Amino acid sequence: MATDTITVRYFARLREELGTDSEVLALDAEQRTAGDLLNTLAERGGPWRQLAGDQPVMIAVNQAMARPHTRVGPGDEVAFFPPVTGG
Amino acid sequence: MATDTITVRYFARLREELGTDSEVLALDAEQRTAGDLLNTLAERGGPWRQLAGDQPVMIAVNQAMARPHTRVGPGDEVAFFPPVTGG
Amino acid sequence: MDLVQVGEEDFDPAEEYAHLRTSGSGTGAIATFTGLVRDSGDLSGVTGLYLEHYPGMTEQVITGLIHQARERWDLHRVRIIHRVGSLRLTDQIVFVGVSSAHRSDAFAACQFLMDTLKTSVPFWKKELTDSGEHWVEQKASDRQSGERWEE
Amino acid sequence: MDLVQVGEEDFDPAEEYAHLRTSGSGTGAIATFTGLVRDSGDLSGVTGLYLEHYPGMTEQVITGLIHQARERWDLHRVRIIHRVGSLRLTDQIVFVGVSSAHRSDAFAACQFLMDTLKTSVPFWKKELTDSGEHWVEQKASDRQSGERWEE
Repeated sequence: MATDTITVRYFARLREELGTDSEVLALDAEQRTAGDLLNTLAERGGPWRQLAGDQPVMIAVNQAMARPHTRVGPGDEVAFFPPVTGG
Repeated sequence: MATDTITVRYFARLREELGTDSEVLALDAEQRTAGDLLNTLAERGGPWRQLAGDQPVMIAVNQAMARPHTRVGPGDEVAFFPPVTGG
Repeated sequence: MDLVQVGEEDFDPAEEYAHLRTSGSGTGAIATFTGLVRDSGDLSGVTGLYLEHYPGMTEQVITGLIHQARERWDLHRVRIIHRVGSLRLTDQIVFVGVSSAHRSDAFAACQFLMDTLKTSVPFWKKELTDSGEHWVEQKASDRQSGERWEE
Repeated sequence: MDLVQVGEEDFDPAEEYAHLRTSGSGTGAIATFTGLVRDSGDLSGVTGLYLEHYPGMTEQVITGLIHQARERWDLHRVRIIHRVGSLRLTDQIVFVGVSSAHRSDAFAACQFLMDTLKTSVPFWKKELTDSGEHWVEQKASDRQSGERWEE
Protein backbone atom coordinates (compact mmCIF):
# COMPACT_ATOMS: atom_id res chain seq x y z
CA MET A 1 0.00 0.00 0.00
CA ALA A 2 1.21 3.49 -0.85
CA THR A 3 0.30 4.71 2.61
CA ASP A 4 2.83 2.36 4.22
CA THR A 5 5.60 4.72 3.19
CA ILE A 6 6.89 8.00 4.52
CA THR A 7 8.64 10.81 2.71
CA VAL A 8 11.90 12.02 4.25
CA ARG A 9 13.32 15.43 3.30
CA TYR A 10 16.72 16.98 3.97
CA PHE A 11 17.65 20.67 3.89
CA ALA A 12 20.66 22.99 3.73
CA ARG A 13 24.00 21.55 4.93
CA LEU A 14 22.44 18.10 5.53
CA ARG A 15 20.96 18.03 2.03
CA GLU A 16 24.39 18.80 0.58
CA GLU A 17 26.36 16.39 2.74
CA LEU A 18 23.90 13.50 2.33
CA GLY A 19 23.68 14.15 -1.41
CA THR A 20 19.88 13.95 -1.52
CA ASP A 21 16.96 16.24 -0.85
CA SER A 22 14.27 13.61 -0.34
CA GLU A 23 13.47 9.91 -0.45
CA VAL A 24 10.47 7.68 0.09
CA LEU A 25 10.97 4.92 2.65
CA ALA A 26 8.94 1.86 3.51
CA LEU A 27 7.75 2.28 7.06
CA ASP A 28 9.26 -0.37 9.30
CA ALA A 29 7.27 -1.53 12.35
CA GLU A 30 10.25 -0.62 14.55
CA GLN A 31 10.35 3.00 13.37
CA ARG A 32 7.66 4.46 15.53
CA THR A 33 9.25 7.83 16.27
CA ALA A 34 11.30 10.41 14.37
CA GLY A 35 14.22 9.46 16.62
CA ASP A 36 13.96 5.77 15.60
CA LEU A 37 14.04 6.85 11.97
CA LEU A 38 17.13 9.03 12.57
CA ASN A 39 18.96 6.06 14.14
CA THR A 40 18.03 3.74 11.27
CA LEU A 41 19.30 6.28 8.72
CA ALA A 42 22.54 6.79 10.69
CA GLU A 43 23.29 3.06 10.28
CA ARG A 44 23.91 3.68 6.57
CA GLY A 45 27.32 4.94 7.67
CA GLY A 46 29.48 7.61 6.04
CA PRO A 47 27.90 11.08 6.13
CA TRP A 48 24.69 9.52 7.47
CA ARG A 49 26.38 8.88 10.83
CA GLN A 50 26.02 12.56 11.75
CA LEU A 51 22.26 12.04 12.10
CA ALA A 52 22.95 10.25 15.39
CA GLY A 53 26.03 12.29 16.29
CA ASP A 54 26.77 15.25 18.53
CA GLN A 55 25.63 17.91 16.05
CA PRO A 56 22.06 19.01 16.68
CA VAL A 57 19.56 17.86 14.03
CA MET A 58 16.18 19.59 13.92
CA ILE A 59 13.09 17.57 13.05
CA ALA A 60 9.78 18.45 11.41
CA VAL A 61 6.86 16.07 11.00
CA ASN A 62 4.21 17.13 8.49
CA GLN A 63 5.79 20.60 8.31
CA ALA A 64 5.55 21.30 12.04
CA MET A 65 8.55 21.38 14.40
CA ALA A 66 8.88 18.03 16.17
CA ARG A 67 11.12 16.16 18.62
CA PRO A 68 12.84 12.76 18.59
CA HIS A 69 9.92 11.23 20.50
CA THR A 70 7.33 12.52 17.98
CA ARG A 71 5.51 9.52 16.44
CA VAL A 72 5.60 9.01 12.69
CA GLY A 73 3.04 7.01 10.71
CA PRO A 74 2.11 6.02 7.15
CA GLY A 75 1.92 8.94 4.72
CA ASP A 76 3.81 11.35 6.98
CA GLU A 77 6.36 13.85 5.68
CA VAL A 78 9.40 13.88 7.96
CA ALA A 79 12.21 16.43 7.54
CA PHE A 80 15.70 16.64 9.06
CA PHE A 81 17.78 19.80 8.96
CA PRO A 82 20.45 21.83 10.79
CA PRO A 83 19.50 24.56 13.29
CA VAL A 84 17.83 27.38 11.38
CA THR A 85 19.61 30.66 10.58
CA GLY A 86 17.09 32.98 8.93
CA GLY A 87 16.06 36.48 9.88
CA MET B 1 23.11 95.40 36.78
CA ALA B 2 21.29 93.38 34.10
CA THR B 3 23.09 90.22 35.17
CA ASP B 4 21.56 90.37 38.65
CA THR B 5 18.32 89.09 37.18
CA ILE B 6 17.08 85.70 36.10
CA THR B 7 14.50 84.80 33.50
CA VAL B 8 11.76 82.42 34.63
CA ARG B 9 9.69 80.52 32.04
CA TYR B 10 6.49 78.52 32.41
CA PHE B 11 5.11 75.90 30.04
CA ALA B 12 1.92 73.98 29.22
CA ARG B 13 -0.66 73.70 32.02
CA LEU B 14 1.44 75.85 34.37
CA ARG B 15 1.76 78.59 31.74
CA GLU B 16 -2.00 78.63 31.32
CA GLU B 17 -2.89 78.51 35.01
CA LEU B 18 -0.32 81.13 36.04
CA GLY B 19 -1.34 83.34 33.10
CA THR B 20 2.22 84.08 32.05
CA ASP B 21 4.89 82.43 29.94
CA SER B 22 7.91 84.25 31.33
CA GLU B 23 9.10 86.99 33.61
CA VAL B 24 12.37 88.56 34.63
CA LEU B 25 13.06 88.59 38.36
CA ALA B 26 15.64 90.39 40.42
CA LEU B 27 17.82 87.76 42.03
CA ASP B 28 17.40 87.79 45.79
CA ALA B 29 20.36 86.70 47.92
CA GLU B 30 18.14 84.13 49.61
CA GLN B 31 17.19 82.44 46.33
CA ARG B 32 20.22 80.25 45.85
CA THR B 33 18.49 77.19 44.43
CA ALA B 34 15.65 76.46 42.03
CA GLY B 35 13.71 75.14 45.04
CA ASP B 36 14.13 78.45 46.92
CA LEU B 37 12.78 80.25 43.86
CA LEU B 38 9.79 77.91 43.66
CA ASN B 39 8.93 78.61 47.31
CA THR B 40 9.22 82.37 46.83
CA LEU B 41 6.91 82.25 43.79
CA ALA B 42 4.40 80.05 45.68
CA GLU B 43 4.05 82.83 48.30
CA ARG B 44 2.24 84.93 45.67
CA GLY B 45 -0.81 82.83 46.52
CA GLY B 46 -3.69 81.81 44.25
CA PRO B 47 -2.60 79.57 41.37
CA TRP B 48 1.04 80.14 42.37
CA ARG B 49 0.55 77.99 45.47
CA GLN B 50 0.71 74.84 43.33
CA LEU B 51 4.43 75.47 42.78
CA ALA B 52 5.02 74.30 46.36
CA GLY B 53 2.10 71.83 46.41
CA ASP B 54 1.73 68.08 45.97
CA GLN B 55 1.69 68.13 42.16
CA PRO B 56 5.11 67.42 40.70
CA VAL B 57 6.80 70.42 39.07
CA MET B 58 9.72 69.76 36.74
CA ILE B 59 12.62 72.20 36.68
CA ALA B 60 15.12 73.19 34.00
CA VAL B 61 18.07 75.51 34.53
CA ASN B 62 19.64 76.92 31.38
CA GLN B 63 17.66 74.42 29.29
CA ALA B 64 18.94 71.34 31.09
CA MET B 65 16.84 69.22 33.44
CA ALA B 66 17.50 70.25 37.05
CA ARG B 67 16.38 69.49 40.60
CA PRO B 68 15.20 71.65 43.51
CA HIS B 69 18.72 71.77 44.93
CA THR B 70 20.23 72.99 41.63
CA ARG B 71 21.85 76.39 42.20
CA VAL B 72 20.68 79.41 40.22
CA GLY B 73 22.73 82.53 39.58
CA PRO B 74 22.65 85.86 37.74
CA GLY B 75 21.69 85.57 34.06
CA ASP B 76 20.30 82.05 34.37
CA GLU B 77 17.17 80.90 32.56
CA VAL B 78 15.01 78.85 34.92
CA ALA B 79 11.91 76.99 33.72
CA PHE B 80 9.07 75.31 35.58
CA PHE B 81 6.65 72.91 33.92
CA PRO B 82 4.43 69.84 34.48
CA PRO B 83 5.76 66.31 33.85
CA VAL B 84 6.38 65.92 30.14
CA THR B 85 4.04 63.98 27.84
CA GLY B 86 5.59 63.87 24.39
CA GLY B 87 6.39 60.90 22.20
CA MET C 1 24.27 61.41 9.54
CA ASP C 2 22.16 61.75 12.66
CA LEU C 3 19.04 63.91 12.55
CA VAL C 4 17.13 65.74 15.27
CA GLN C 5 14.13 67.59 13.88
CA VAL C 6 11.44 69.34 15.92
CA GLY C 7 8.79 71.34 14.09
CA GLU C 8 5.29 71.58 12.69
CA GLU C 9 5.95 69.94 9.32
CA ASP C 10 5.03 66.31 8.65
CA PHE C 11 7.68 63.71 7.85
CA ASP C 12 8.12 60.76 5.48
CA PRO C 13 9.31 57.55 7.18
CA ALA C 14 10.42 56.24 3.76
CA GLU C 15 12.87 59.11 3.44
CA GLU C 16 14.22 58.44 6.93
CA TYR C 17 14.53 54.72 6.15
CA ALA C 18 16.57 55.57 3.04
CA HIS C 19 19.01 57.57 5.20
CA LEU C 20 19.28 54.72 7.72
CA ARG C 21 19.81 52.12 5.01
CA THR C 22 22.69 53.95 3.37
CA SER C 23 24.73 54.03 6.54
CA GLY C 24 27.38 51.69 5.13
CA SER C 25 27.67 48.03 4.16
CA GLY C 26 28.23 47.04 7.80
CA THR C 27 24.59 47.89 8.55
CA GLY C 28 22.53 44.77 9.16
CA ALA C 29 19.61 46.05 11.21
CA ILE C 30 17.19 48.98 11.05
CA ALA C 31 14.59 49.46 13.79
CA THR C 32 12.00 52.22 13.51
CA PHE C 33 9.11 53.46 15.59
CA THR C 34 6.36 55.85 14.50
CA GLY C 35 3.77 57.31 16.84
CA LEU C 36 0.35 58.41 15.53
CA VAL C 37 -2.50 60.46 17.01
CA ARG C 38 -5.11 57.88 18.00
CA ASP C 39 -8.76 58.34 18.80
CA SER C 40 -8.85 56.98 22.32
CA GLY C 41 -6.88 59.07 24.76
CA ASP C 42 -7.52 59.94 28.40
CA LEU C 43 -10.97 61.18 27.43
CA SER C 44 -13.19 59.73 24.77
CA GLY C 45 -14.01 61.69 21.63
CA VAL C 46 -10.53 63.03 20.98
CA THR C 47 -10.50 65.00 17.73
CA GLY C 48 -6.89 66.13 17.75
CA LEU C 49 -3.83 67.16 19.73
CA TYR C 50 -1.92 70.34 20.40
CA LEU C 51 1.77 69.81 21.16
CA GLU C 52 3.77 72.44 23.03
CA HIS C 53 7.53 72.28 23.56
CA TYR C 54 10.46 74.26 24.96
CA PRO C 55 12.29 75.46 21.85
CA GLY C 56 16.03 75.10 22.13
CA MET C 57 15.96 72.86 25.16
CA THR C 58 14.02 70.16 23.28
CA GLU C 59 16.66 69.70 20.57
CA GLN C 60 19.46 69.84 23.16
CA VAL C 61 17.92 67.12 25.35
CA ILE C 62 17.24 64.84 22.37
CA THR C 63 20.83 65.26 21.20
CA GLY C 64 21.92 64.27 24.72
CA LEU C 65 19.75 61.13 24.60
CA ILE C 66 21.31 60.10 21.29
CA HIS C 67 24.71 60.60 22.89
CA GLN C 68 23.68 58.33 25.80
CA ALA C 69 22.36 55.72 23.36
CA ARG C 70 25.65 55.75 21.44
CA GLU C 71 27.55 55.13 24.67
CA ARG C 72 25.43 52.07 25.45
CA TRP C 73 25.02 50.49 22.02
CA ASP C 74 26.92 50.23 18.77
CA LEU C 75 24.86 52.43 16.45
CA HIS C 76 25.38 53.60 12.89
CA ARG C 77 22.71 56.27 12.39
CA VAL C 78 19.93 57.76 14.49
CA ARG C 79 17.05 59.83 13.07
CA ILE C 80 14.56 61.47 15.45
CA ILE C 81 11.65 63.68 14.39
CA HIS C 82 9.01 65.09 16.73
CA ARG C 83 6.18 67.29 15.58
CA VAL C 84 4.67 70.19 17.54
CA GLY C 85 1.59 72.38 17.06
CA SER C 86 -1.85 71.21 15.96
CA LEU C 87 -2.27 67.60 14.90
CA ARG C 88 -5.35 65.71 13.75
CA LEU C 89 -6.43 62.11 14.30
CA THR C 90 -4.14 59.57 12.56
CA ASP C 91 -1.45 62.23 12.00
CA GLN C 92 2.15 61.17 12.53
CA ILE C 93 3.63 62.61 15.77
CA VAL C 94 7.05 61.08 16.26
CA PHE C 95 9.64 59.01 14.42
CA VAL C 96 12.66 57.24 15.89
CA GLY C 97 14.88 55.23 13.54
CA VAL C 98 18.16 53.50 14.34
CA SER C 99 20.58 51.55 12.19
CA SER C 100 23.21 49.19 13.54
CA ALA C 101 25.25 46.11 12.69
CA HIS C 102 23.09 43.99 15.01
CA ARG C 103 19.38 43.79 15.69
CA SER C 104 19.67 43.72 19.48
CA ASP C 105 21.45 47.10 19.47
CA ALA C 106 18.97 48.61 17.00
CA PHE C 107 15.93 47.42 18.97
CA ALA C 108 17.29 48.44 22.39
CA ALA C 109 18.37 51.91 21.26
CA CYS C 110 15.07 52.56 19.44
CA GLN C 111 13.08 51.59 22.52
CA PHE C 112 15.36 53.54 24.88
CA LEU C 113 14.99 56.68 22.75
CA MET C 114 11.18 56.37 22.58
CA ASP C 115 10.88 55.68 26.32
CA THR C 116 13.08 58.60 27.31
CA LEU C 117 11.41 60.94 24.76
CA LYS C 118 8.28 60.39 26.84
CA THR C 119 9.84 61.17 30.22
CA SER C 120 12.82 63.50 29.69
CA VAL C 121 12.11 65.82 26.78
CA PRO C 122 10.03 68.99 27.25
CA PHE C 123 6.97 68.19 25.13
CA TRP C 124 3.40 68.52 26.41
CA LYS C 125 0.27 67.15 24.77
CA LYS C 126 -3.13 68.77 25.00
CA GLU C 127 -6.04 66.62 23.86
CA LEU C 128 -8.82 68.35 21.93
CA THR C 129 -12.26 66.82 22.26
CA ASP C 130 -15.79 67.77 21.26
CA SER C 131 -16.43 68.88 24.83
CA GLY C 132 -13.25 70.89 25.36
CA GLU C 133 -9.52 70.46 25.75
CA HIS C 134 -7.27 69.21 28.51
CA TRP C 135 -3.60 68.65 29.17
CA VAL C 136 -2.58 65.00 29.14
CA GLU C 137 -1.21 63.74 32.47
CA GLN C 138 2.01 61.74 32.50
CA LYS C 139 1.25 58.03 32.83
CA ALA C 140 2.84 55.98 35.60
CA SER C 141 3.61 53.29 33.00
CA ASP C 142 5.55 55.83 30.91
CA ARG C 143 7.47 56.95 33.98
CA GLN C 144 8.38 53.34 34.74
CA SER C 145 9.39 52.66 31.13
CA GLY C 146 11.75 55.62 31.31
CA GLU C 147 13.17 54.64 34.69
CA ARG C 148 14.07 51.10 33.67
CA TRP C 149 16.93 52.48 31.57
CA GLU C 150 18.56 54.15 34.58
CA GLU C 151 21.36 52.02 35.92
CA MET D 1 -4.73 42.74 6.96
CA ASP D 2 -1.84 40.58 8.03
CA LEU D 3 0.79 39.57 5.49
CA VAL D 4 3.18 36.63 5.35
CA GLN D 5 5.33 36.72 2.22
CA VAL D 6 8.26 34.41 1.46
CA GLY D 7 9.91 34.66 -1.93
CA GLU D 8 12.77 35.95 -4.06
CA GLU D 9 11.33 39.38 -4.86
CA ASP D 10 12.47 42.50 -3.01
CA PHE D 11 10.07 44.54 -0.87
CA ASP D 12 9.33 48.19 -0.16
CA PRO D 13 9.17 49.07 3.56
CA ALA D 14 7.23 52.25 2.65
CA GLU D 15 4.44 50.15 1.17
CA GLU D 16 4.32 47.98 4.29
CA TYR D 17 4.29 51.07 6.50
CA ALA D 18 1.31 52.41 4.55
CA HIS D 19 -0.61 49.18 5.27
CA LEU D 20 0.29 49.34 8.96
CA ARG D 21 -0.68 52.99 9.23
CA THR D 22 -4.15 52.51 7.77
CA SER D 23 -5.11 49.93 10.37
CA GLY D 24 -7.75 52.19 11.95
CA SER D 25 -7.83 55.39 13.98
CA GLY D 26 -7.10 53.42 17.18
CA THR D 27 -3.55 52.79 15.93
CA GLY D 28 -1.01 54.80 17.90
CA ALA D 29 2.21 52.85 17.41
CA ILE D 30 4.06 51.25 14.50
CA ALA D 31 7.29 49.32 15.10
CA THR D 32 9.28 47.95 12.18
CA PHE D 33 12.47 46.00 11.75
CA THR D 34 14.41 45.48 8.52
CA GLY D 35 17.38 43.15 8.17
CA LEU D 36 20.04 43.76 5.52
CA VAL D 37 22.91 41.67 4.14
CA ARG D 38 26.01 43.10 5.79
CA ASP D 39 29.64 42.70 4.86
CA SER D 40 31.00 41.14 8.03
CA GLY D 41 29.61 37.69 8.68
CA ASP D 42 31.22 34.61 10.22
CA LEU D 43 34.01 34.87 7.66
CA SER D 44 35.46 38.07 6.31
CA GLY D 45 35.01 39.02 2.67
CA VAL D 46 31.34 38.10 2.40
CA THR D 47 30.07 39.04 -1.06
CA GLY D 48 26.50 37.76 -0.74
CA LEU D 49 24.09 35.23 0.74
CA TYR D 50 22.09 32.30 -0.49
CA LEU D 51 18.91 31.65 1.50
CA GLU D 52 17.23 28.23 1.45
CA HIS D 53 13.88 27.48 3.07
CA TYR D 54 11.29 24.72 3.46
CA PRO D 55 8.43 25.87 1.20
CA GLY D 56 5.05 25.41 2.77
CA MET D 57 6.34 24.84 6.28
CA THR D 58 7.96 28.28 6.36
CA GLU D 59 4.70 30.19 5.79
CA GLN D 60 2.86 27.90 8.21
CA VAL D 61 5.34 28.43 11.04
CA ILE D 62 5.38 32.22 10.54
CA THR D 63 1.57 32.30 10.61
CA GLY D 64 1.74 30.35 13.89
CA LEU D 65 4.19 32.88 15.35
CA ILE D 66 1.84 35.75 14.44
CA HIS D 67 -0.95 33.82 16.17
CA GLN D 68 1.20 33.48 19.30
CA ALA D 69 2.05 37.19 19.19
CA ARG D 70 -1.64 38.10 18.96
CA GLU D 71 -2.36 36.00 22.05
CA ARG D 72 0.31 37.85 24.05
CA TRP D 73 -0.16 41.42 22.84
CA ASP D 74 -2.92 43.64 21.53
CA LEU D 75 -1.98 44.04 17.86
CA HIS D 76 -3.70 45.66 14.93
CA ARG D 77 -1.71 44.51 11.90
CA VAL D 78 1.36 42.35 11.34
CA ARG D 79 3.36 42.28 8.08
CA ILE D 80 6.22 39.80 7.68
CA ILE D 81 8.35 39.41 4.56
CA HIS D 82 11.36 37.12 4.24
CA ARG D 83 13.37 36.77 1.08
CA VAL D 84 15.01 33.57 -0.18
CA GLY D 85 17.47 32.79 -2.97
CA SER D 86 20.55 34.83 -3.91
CA LEU D 87 21.10 38.15 -2.17
CA ARG D 88 23.88 40.68 -2.51
CA LEU D 89 25.58 42.91 0.03
CA THR D 90 23.23 45.62 1.43
CA ASP D 91 20.15 43.82 0.02
CA GLN D 92 17.05 43.71 2.21
CA ILE D 93 16.46 40.23 3.72
CA VAL D 94 13.60 40.49 6.17
CA PHE D 95 10.87 42.90 7.24
CA VAL D 96 8.72 42.69 10.37
CA GLY D 97 6.16 45.44 10.97
CA VAL D 98 3.55 45.65 13.72
CA SER D 99 0.84 48.22 14.45
CA SER D 100 -0.91 48.55 17.80
CA ALA D 101 -2.67 51.04 20.05
CA HIS D 102 0.36 51.15 22.36
CA ARG D 103 4.08 51.30 21.78
CA SER D 104 4.99 48.63 24.35
CA ASP D 105 2.86 46.05 22.50
CA ALA D 106 4.24 47.08 19.10
CA PHE D 107 7.88 46.92 20.27
CA ALA D 108 7.50 43.61 22.14
CA ALA D 109 5.68 41.85 19.30
CA CYS D 110 8.14 43.12 16.67
CA GLN D 111 11.09 41.88 18.71
CA PHE D 112 9.41 38.54 19.54
CA LEU D 113 8.70 37.93 15.85
CA MET D 114 12.27 38.76 14.80
CA ASP D 115 13.80 36.64 17.57
CA THR D 116 11.64 33.62 16.81
CA LEU D 117 12.12 34.02 13.03
CA LYS D 118 15.79 33.33 13.77
CA THR D 119 15.23 30.19 15.85
CA SER D 120 11.95 28.55 14.80
CA VAL D 121 11.41 29.10 11.08
CA PRO D 122 13.11 26.82 8.49
CA PHE D 123 15.45 29.27 6.76
CA TRP D 124 19.15 28.62 6.27
CA LYS D 125 21.79 31.13 5.21
CA LYS D 126 24.83 30.30 3.20
CA GLU D 127 27.53 32.97 3.06
CA LEU D 128 29.31 33.49 -0.24
CA THR D 129 32.87 34.79 -0.03
CA ASP D 130 35.75 35.29 -2.43
CA SER D 131 37.30 32.06 -1.14
CA GLY D 132 34.19 29.87 -1.21
CA GLU D 133 30.86 29.43 0.49
CA HIS D 134 29.76 28.04 3.83
CA TRP D 135 26.57 27.48 5.77
CA VAL D 136 26.09 29.92 8.65
CA GLU D 137 25.99 28.27 12.08
CA GLN D 138 23.22 29.21 14.50
CA LYS D 139 24.53 31.67 17.08
CA ALA D 140 24.18 30.91 20.79
CA SER D 141 23.01 34.51 21.27
CA ASP D 142 20.19 33.98 18.75
CA ARG D 143 19.16 30.76 20.50
CA GLN D 144 19.03 32.64 23.81
CA SER D 145 17.07 35.54 22.31
CA GLY D 146 14.49 33.04 21.06
CA GLU D 147 14.34 31.13 24.34
CA ARG D 148 13.65 34.19 26.47
CA TRP D 149 10.11 34.34 25.02
CA GLU D 150 9.29 30.83 26.25
CA GLU D 151 7.36 30.98 29.47
